[in-house]
Amino acid sequence: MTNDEIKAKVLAALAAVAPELEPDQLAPGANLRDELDIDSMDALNFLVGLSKAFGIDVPEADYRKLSTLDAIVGYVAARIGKR
Amino acid sequence: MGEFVLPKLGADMSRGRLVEWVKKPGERVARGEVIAVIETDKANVEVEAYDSGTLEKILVAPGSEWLPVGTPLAVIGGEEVQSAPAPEVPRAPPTLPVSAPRDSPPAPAPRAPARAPEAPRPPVRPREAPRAAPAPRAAEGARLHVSPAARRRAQALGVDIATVRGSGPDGRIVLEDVEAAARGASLAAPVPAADKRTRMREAIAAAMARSKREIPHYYLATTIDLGRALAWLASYNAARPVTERMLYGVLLLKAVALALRQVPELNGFWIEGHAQVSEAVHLGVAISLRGGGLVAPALHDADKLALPELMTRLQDLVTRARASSLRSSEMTDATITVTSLGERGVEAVYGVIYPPQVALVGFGKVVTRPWAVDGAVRPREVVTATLSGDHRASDGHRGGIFLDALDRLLQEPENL
Amino acid sequence: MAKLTYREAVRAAMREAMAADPRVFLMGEDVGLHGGAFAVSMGLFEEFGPERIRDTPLMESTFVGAGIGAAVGGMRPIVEVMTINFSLLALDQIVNTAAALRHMSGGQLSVPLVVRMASGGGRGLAAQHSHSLEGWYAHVPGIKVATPATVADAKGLLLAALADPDPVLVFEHATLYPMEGEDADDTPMTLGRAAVRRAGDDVTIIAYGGSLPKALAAADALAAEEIAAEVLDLRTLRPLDVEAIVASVAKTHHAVVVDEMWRTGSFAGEIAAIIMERAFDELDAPVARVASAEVPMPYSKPLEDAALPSAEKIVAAARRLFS
Amino acid sequence: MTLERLPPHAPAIERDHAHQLLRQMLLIRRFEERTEERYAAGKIRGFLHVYIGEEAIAVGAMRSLTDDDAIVATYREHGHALARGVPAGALMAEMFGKANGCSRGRGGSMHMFDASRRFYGGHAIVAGGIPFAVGLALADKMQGQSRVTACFFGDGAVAEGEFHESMNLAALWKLPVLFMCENNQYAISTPLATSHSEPDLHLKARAYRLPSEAVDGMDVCAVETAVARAAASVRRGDGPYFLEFRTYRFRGHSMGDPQRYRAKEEVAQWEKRDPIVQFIDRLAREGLVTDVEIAAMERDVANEVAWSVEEAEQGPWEPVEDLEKDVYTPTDG
Repeated sequence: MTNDEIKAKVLAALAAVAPELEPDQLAPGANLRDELDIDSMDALNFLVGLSKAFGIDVPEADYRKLSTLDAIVGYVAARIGKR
Repeated sequence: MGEFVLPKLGADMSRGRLVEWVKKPGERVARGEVIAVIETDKANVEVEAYDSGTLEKILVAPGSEWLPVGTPLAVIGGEEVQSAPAPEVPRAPPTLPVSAPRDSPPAPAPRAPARAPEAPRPPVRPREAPRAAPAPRAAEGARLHVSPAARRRAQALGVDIATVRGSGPDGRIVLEDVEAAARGASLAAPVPAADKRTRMREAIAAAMARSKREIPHYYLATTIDLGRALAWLASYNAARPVTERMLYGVLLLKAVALALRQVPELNGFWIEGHAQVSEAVHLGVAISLRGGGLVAPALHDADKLALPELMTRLQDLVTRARASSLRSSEMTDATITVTSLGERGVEAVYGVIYPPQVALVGFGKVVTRPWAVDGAVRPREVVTATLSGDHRASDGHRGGIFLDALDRLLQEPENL
Repeated sequence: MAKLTYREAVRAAMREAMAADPRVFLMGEDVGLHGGAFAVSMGLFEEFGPERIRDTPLMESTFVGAGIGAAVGGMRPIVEVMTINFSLLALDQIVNTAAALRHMSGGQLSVPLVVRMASGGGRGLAAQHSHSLEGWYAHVPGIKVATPATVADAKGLLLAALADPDPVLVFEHATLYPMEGEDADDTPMTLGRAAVRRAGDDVTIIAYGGSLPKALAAADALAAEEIAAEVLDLRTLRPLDVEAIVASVAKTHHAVVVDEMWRTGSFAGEIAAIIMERAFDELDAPVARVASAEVPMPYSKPLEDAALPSAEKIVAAARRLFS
Repeated sequence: MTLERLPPHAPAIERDHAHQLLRQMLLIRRFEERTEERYAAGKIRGFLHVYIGEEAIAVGAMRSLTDDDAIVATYREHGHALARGVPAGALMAEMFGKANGCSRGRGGSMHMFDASRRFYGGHAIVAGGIPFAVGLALADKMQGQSRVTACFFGDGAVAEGEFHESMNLAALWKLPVLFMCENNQYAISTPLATSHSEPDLHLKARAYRLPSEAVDGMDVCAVETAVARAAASVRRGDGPYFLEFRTYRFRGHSMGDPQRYRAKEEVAQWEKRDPIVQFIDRLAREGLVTDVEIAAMERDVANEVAWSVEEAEQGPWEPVEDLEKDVYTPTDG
């Protein structure tokens, strides 16, 4: 899975919790929580989406690593790679 | 034979728009089943049927214009109307004590089972007469002819009397018109279309203005050590996949629900000058909507649900709230509201009570503070819990007992 | 329970009271051998003799006044005034003395007097024998006003009046005298309690005395139109059972007050005001009144019928509340 | 109206008895003079009808009645109440509207009651008390009591229907009533001759077959004797009796009466027959009273009146919460 493919799936999962998301306007390094008004429930739902899309389970300890789109793509890539 | 009318789904709802018919003409409808989706100023709501029978005729097509509360939407007929049992209805317990006065249940109550005792009341007169010849609506600015009983009931139910069409003599709005409007049944002039967000703002404005106008609020705050609760939750979540994890907010909700058992007068309504304590605990969870506004749908029987079940329900509720697909009963029968603004760094919330409820519990952000433990100052994770109470229904002393109970419950998360 | 007429029930109460208490006696015009203008005291003269069944000259003011004096003097007089219109000759004694004596003596004197009189129209007795003025008396603090509408009440309320330490006026609607009904049981009645004669959810018909049968007939007719009328019999106008009125209106949210008094200044107006004061928020429609036409009672039957409340008028008034 | 002399009437009288009559008349006179003064001072409200000039009737009549007899009076009843023995303090307090008044301040000057002394008011509807008295007598007769109900009323009442009805009923039923008409010549401003086709009022009772007499109401001894005779007849069971006392009120009908209806000379002429002055003259003539005794009596009466004013002044007001008390008889439960 390429990073772009990963990014597309991540954006899809994000869009599920933030429907008004316009991917083009989301800066890769922007803090998602602030940018998209994500709260803990959204975050959890997003992680559930990630889990379904990539078959990975994100432990609570890793939540703080997933602050930007870039960080998420990198984290997912690393997790997929590890398998 | 029954009319299915545009129901009143909240104290501040005066109109709605039909989004979708879930049931089709000819289909069986059981009381409590979702029959249609209605757009309100706040959300899209799945509306349940009040009568069992056959959906005989649809009177309003989806996508129609805004309709006043009470507008007939469909005809439900069939031999089993009213006499049919409602085994399909998942939850039977009425929201309010059965002994409540006849005209007690406010808007929050009209969930099918709770309505049952009132349902058999025979019509005072043939329905057709007033319906066939509705009187013209009072001219703009002219005094509405409203019977005193209707006026009082409208106030209790939060029905905007100006949107109710009178069926009484000379077009007077009578009790039945208001009651019909509350569950749905009259006509009114269309309200000019407005931006959805503006409409929601207006709806919130009406409810909150009424609250501040009528409710003598008192405010209490306490700081609760969440250390044990968060540690317990971390170990709980660590052992589970993301789909089974809980948010700490669930602990707060459960603790609130249980604390209410100790101070029941915070859980219920103030109607017509009297407090009505609710036996059931339906937590209205304030959910902010993306792009502004908020709804506070009910988590039914929160005191009786195990934490994982509560989490599932909360997740479902938030998701549906944000997808505008709440059910009518969820919109109307919360017995207290809980709001948390900690996500955005707020330390304490002094909330405005949602009438006719009598209390609101607020939580701020979990922060780490120096805390004296066993004589030594230690950093601890704490949260500020606040209570806004209706001083007509309870006193600060009782509110204090509630917050104290909340604190103690949160010190034993394993027992929640 | 035995059946008897309203007239017999009044007589039975007087007989029972006189047999039980030597202080009780009856006086009035033609109450003796003649047995009373409405034959209510028939037979009592033979039974109790002229000392206790006293024929008086025609002097309403003085024999009512003498009744007051006798009551203060330790007796339990029943004074029969032939008709309500004649009672106006005794209005001075009733209002200025009987009603006032206790208060103006600073509580030293009570007047245990019962004044009975035939009231109401419907019998072709025209403008000086037929009126309904009981509300005038009910206006006056210090006296009590009973308006029995059933056979049982004719007896029970009269006995209650005789047991009362204060002056009680009992208005016997003359059309009720031949009415048959169940005798009262032995439970003592209390003045000031209304009775629901028929239960219903949609409209309260408030009536008393001769209007009760009309109200019940109207309720029957309304039932056919799916209007469930509750019929409240006031039984006494003073003390008035305000709570019963409020409770019924709170249940039905509609009220029709039936009163044979002339509409202007009628007792029905008082009832309507009480409902306004005490149950305004319960109302779903204005209080309706069915009262007598504003005319001295005419003699001709069609005119008298038109002047008086009727079941049809009550039905129409109730119906108007809904349409 | 000219002064009409009735036959002189001077039976022998005991010294103590005479002093008691004199003292009572003086008490009524001084008490009422004080009420006029207190009325002017604004302490007494409403109407105030004084009895000054007519004292001989109440005093003489009460002397011939027993404690067991009943008294029914009119709105001009201060004298009757005092003569009956109602304490002056209770009467003055009643006029002040105080709770220690004989009617707890509910009645005032016109409605004085003392049930313990069988003093039944205080009736201010002219002739309204007469049927009431007939009823009291009826009760006595039916209960086999041999007592008298004495009913006082004025000449004005004789024009009322209730007077005639009551004469008729009392005579018809032979009731033990003693009708006592205090004919003071005026019904407020209307002179007797303008009110009555037959100004000889006692004759009216004859039409109802009542024994009746006219008595000099300015002569306390004449009143006493006549009432004793009449009461004895009534007590015997001979039925009602009618006495007409010819008298005169020296004051207006009530306070503030300009008295345009009568000449000052007429009043002055009657004042020469003041019942107190006349009685003192007679007693002095007969050596039954001395100036010193009269002075002592006056002093004693003045003290009693002063004390009554003190009681009235110091008396409590009925609490307003008790406004609606005593409309109905309290019952248990």
